[in-house]
Amino acid sequence: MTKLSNAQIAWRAAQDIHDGAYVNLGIGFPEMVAKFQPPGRQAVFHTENGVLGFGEAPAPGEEDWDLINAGKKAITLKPGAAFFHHADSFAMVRGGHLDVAILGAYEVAETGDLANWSTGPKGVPAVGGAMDLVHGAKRVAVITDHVTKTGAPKLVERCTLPLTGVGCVTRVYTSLAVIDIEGGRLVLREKLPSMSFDELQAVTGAKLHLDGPVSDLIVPEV
Amino acid sequence: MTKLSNAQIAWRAAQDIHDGAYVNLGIGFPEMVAKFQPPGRQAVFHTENGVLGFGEAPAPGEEDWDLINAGKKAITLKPGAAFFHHADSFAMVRGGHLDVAILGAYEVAETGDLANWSTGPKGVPAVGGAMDLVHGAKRVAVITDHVTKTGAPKLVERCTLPLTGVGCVTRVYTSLAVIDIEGGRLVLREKLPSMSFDELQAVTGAKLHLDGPVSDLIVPEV
Amino acid sequence: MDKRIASVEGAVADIPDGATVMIGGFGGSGAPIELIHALIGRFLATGSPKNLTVINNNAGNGHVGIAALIEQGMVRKMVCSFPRSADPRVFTEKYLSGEIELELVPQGTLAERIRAGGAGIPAFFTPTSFGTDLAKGKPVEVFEGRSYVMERWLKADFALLKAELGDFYGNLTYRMAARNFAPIMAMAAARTVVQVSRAVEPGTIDPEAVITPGIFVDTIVEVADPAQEEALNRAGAHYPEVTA
Amino acid sequence: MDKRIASVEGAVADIPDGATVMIGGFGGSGAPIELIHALIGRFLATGSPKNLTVINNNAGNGHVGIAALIEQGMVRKMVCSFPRSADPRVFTEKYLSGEIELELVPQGTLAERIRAGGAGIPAFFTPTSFGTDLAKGKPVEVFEGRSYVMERWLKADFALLKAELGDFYGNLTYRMAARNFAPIMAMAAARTVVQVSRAVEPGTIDPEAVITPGIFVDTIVEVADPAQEEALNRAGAHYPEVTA
Repeated sequence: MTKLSNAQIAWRAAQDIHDGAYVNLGIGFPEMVAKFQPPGRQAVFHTENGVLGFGEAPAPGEEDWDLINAGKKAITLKPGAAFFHHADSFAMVRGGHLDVAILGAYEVAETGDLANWSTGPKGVPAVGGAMDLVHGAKRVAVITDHVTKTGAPKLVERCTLPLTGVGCVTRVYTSLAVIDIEGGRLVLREKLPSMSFDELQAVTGAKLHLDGPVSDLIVPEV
Repeated sequence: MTKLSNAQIAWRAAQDIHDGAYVNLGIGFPEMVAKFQPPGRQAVFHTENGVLGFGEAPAPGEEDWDLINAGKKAITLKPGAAFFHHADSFAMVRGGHLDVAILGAYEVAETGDLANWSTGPKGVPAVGGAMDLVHGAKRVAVITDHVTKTGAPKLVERCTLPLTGVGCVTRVYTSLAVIDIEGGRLVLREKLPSMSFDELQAVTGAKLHLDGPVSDLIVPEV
Repeated sequence: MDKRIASVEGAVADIPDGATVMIGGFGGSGAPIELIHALIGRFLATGSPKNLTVINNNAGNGHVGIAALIEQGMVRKMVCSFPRSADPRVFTEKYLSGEIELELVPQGTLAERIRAGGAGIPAFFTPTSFGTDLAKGKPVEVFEGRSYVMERWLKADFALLKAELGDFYGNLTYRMAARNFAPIMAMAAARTVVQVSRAVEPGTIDPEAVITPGIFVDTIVEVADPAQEEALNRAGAHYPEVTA
Repeated sequence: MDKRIASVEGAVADIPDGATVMIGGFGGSGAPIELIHALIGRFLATGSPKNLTVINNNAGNGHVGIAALIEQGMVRKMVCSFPRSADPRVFTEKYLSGEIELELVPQGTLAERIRAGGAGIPAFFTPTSFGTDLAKGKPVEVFEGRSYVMERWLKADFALLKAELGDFYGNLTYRMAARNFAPIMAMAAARTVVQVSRAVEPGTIDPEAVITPGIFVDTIVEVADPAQEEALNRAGAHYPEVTA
């Protein structure tokens, strides 16, 4: 079965970010979204450790390790950047000042619950800023493969893993579809044209609802 | 009966401020304390509206009205000054970072209760930062005439006027004496040598206790 | 991305009747006189906005700025810590006649409530005001043997602020003690409108020196050589001008 | 008034066994390596301090800084949000063997608890962690229909921080994202000790540019050309040095 690559999922998520939006991208895969801003649009990227308005990674050898993002990767500054301390940074997060936060997920429930920080009691637990981000940004979106590596659905009726937040996710961009979460239901907005509704439902762990037309999810090679 | 002038009360209070202390002086009479820092000692003065390390008033005509204190009087800066916003300013106050706050009083009770913001329900109430200061500074001291203009005691068993704070005052510098408040009792530390203990007790509205020697309150003409 | 607007009139055009408006400034330092007067100008021309709730440390001085706003009858309620000033007559008369409501808040609690509103903290505990009339009716809790009062966040529909430099993305610096409430009010309002003495290109302000990051700012309008409220009052100014 | 001390050894000499120590930095940016290593040096020479509770966003990386502190067995408990790093082995092994305790706190809650400690706010409500394992046992309250978790302030006996400029009164500036937790930790510790890359005369730092006012700082020590933890780790450094 054909599906979108991670880069293509990131590309699709980037199309919904408006010019001038304040955006926080989770560590790892979500960071890829920054590369796909549509021409003519410029988002302002926030990193929890206290920078607003940062740009791409510096060239190798040009890193300044006092200038990093939440993933501890070296970054650069764009004109109009600002530094601030951690309490101010999370005031931005918790206070609803970010337009969108994009995170990865282990599981997303039809209730909007998100599990993305812990796979269970084994090992060293680490949460970082995820629990703050899901309750702060005006819009909390998830990008993820539609199913796990073993083929199990990641969109489910109820999360089984430890929760990051309750009722916080409003849109999920997957390798197969774009799905809104509204009123405790998964509402299908876009799906790969090569796939039938029933095929998509079969790999989704909760009922998919329709509310208006479903568009084709068409993403360029990126 | 001889008594200390306001300037002399301020002088006495200033003797207890150590070098390098962070100090907030209430609007009006308490501001006078700044003039009497002993030679060789330099306190750092805080004003609630967001300045640390300010100095004397500028010469008339030299005022910059963006550089004022909590009493809205023009001030100047000393080297090493800093500006900050109101929430940070009251974090300094409430967080226990000031070494001493010196305020005026309508009444001080033997419990340490202070009434200094309202004389009752008439007129327009206004509180400013007094209620924050009395619960923040490491040491909250009052400077005041020993009695009201009509001769009534200002040191009392229980305040009758609306409270500024409960159990907050630890030392009172009056026109007649220096009195500590310890364990719900007024403990006399210094009194004018011209006055007997009984004479002082007669103009004090709560019992004066002794705990160690009472020194002579001797203040130069200032 | 460019948050500039050409005129103070445009900057205040959307404030509706009944809005809650935070206004920067402590006394005259930081008072956004031109924005306030533009709001009064709009009211004189259109009858709106009125029934405003205004949050400021004070309640106006003389007959300019917030005092003029009150004098025009545009303000239903003041939230402040110290509604007194060198010339507080405008507020005093309306307060004593029952035409304006007052919510009196200790200054540090006012600042912290505003910061909480901007930081997504709906309530917090403070020792300030415990045992006083201003704590009446508020929940009290004991932590480590000491009593604290629970206070709620304070938010606004609009903030009207004055800053020194503002870049087109809304990054701000202030001038000396005029900073006071502006950085926290910028956080706590749904829409933050700032008059800046100089609008500059992004990159002009050192990222280390930004006091209010642009994420908290919606609109900037350049007002070069802004009026200083204290100076206006010392010159006996009225807004609108009184003609003899 | 002059808060300078001559050596990092002197700066950390008073930290006792069992102390709670906030250490600035996020990953390697802002990590006060020289202060931490001076503390380890003292422990190696005297056996103290030990049984420390360390508050930092992370739990060390490689074998320098906080990781080295943990490796020496000086730390009883870590309070952090993300005890993972490029090379987290030192913490991981001690955690899994039960030799070190972990209090895991969401990053924004960690920051806000520290700020609350510095600001005299014993408790506050946050939406963060509501309904999750990290909220278990904590009071919950509903405000305007939304549920919030009550969190308590966090204070420390000492803060060890790194800054860029520091004047003799303790006014500080930072370098880029190395600012992170330092300004709030400076507020929340009974004694704040700061290594500065350059100690300057009062008046050198523009009062508008001061990030941490000196009231929050007790001791500064100049460490010119300080080590950067990330650079040390990329070079495979150990503290103390491993001799083959």
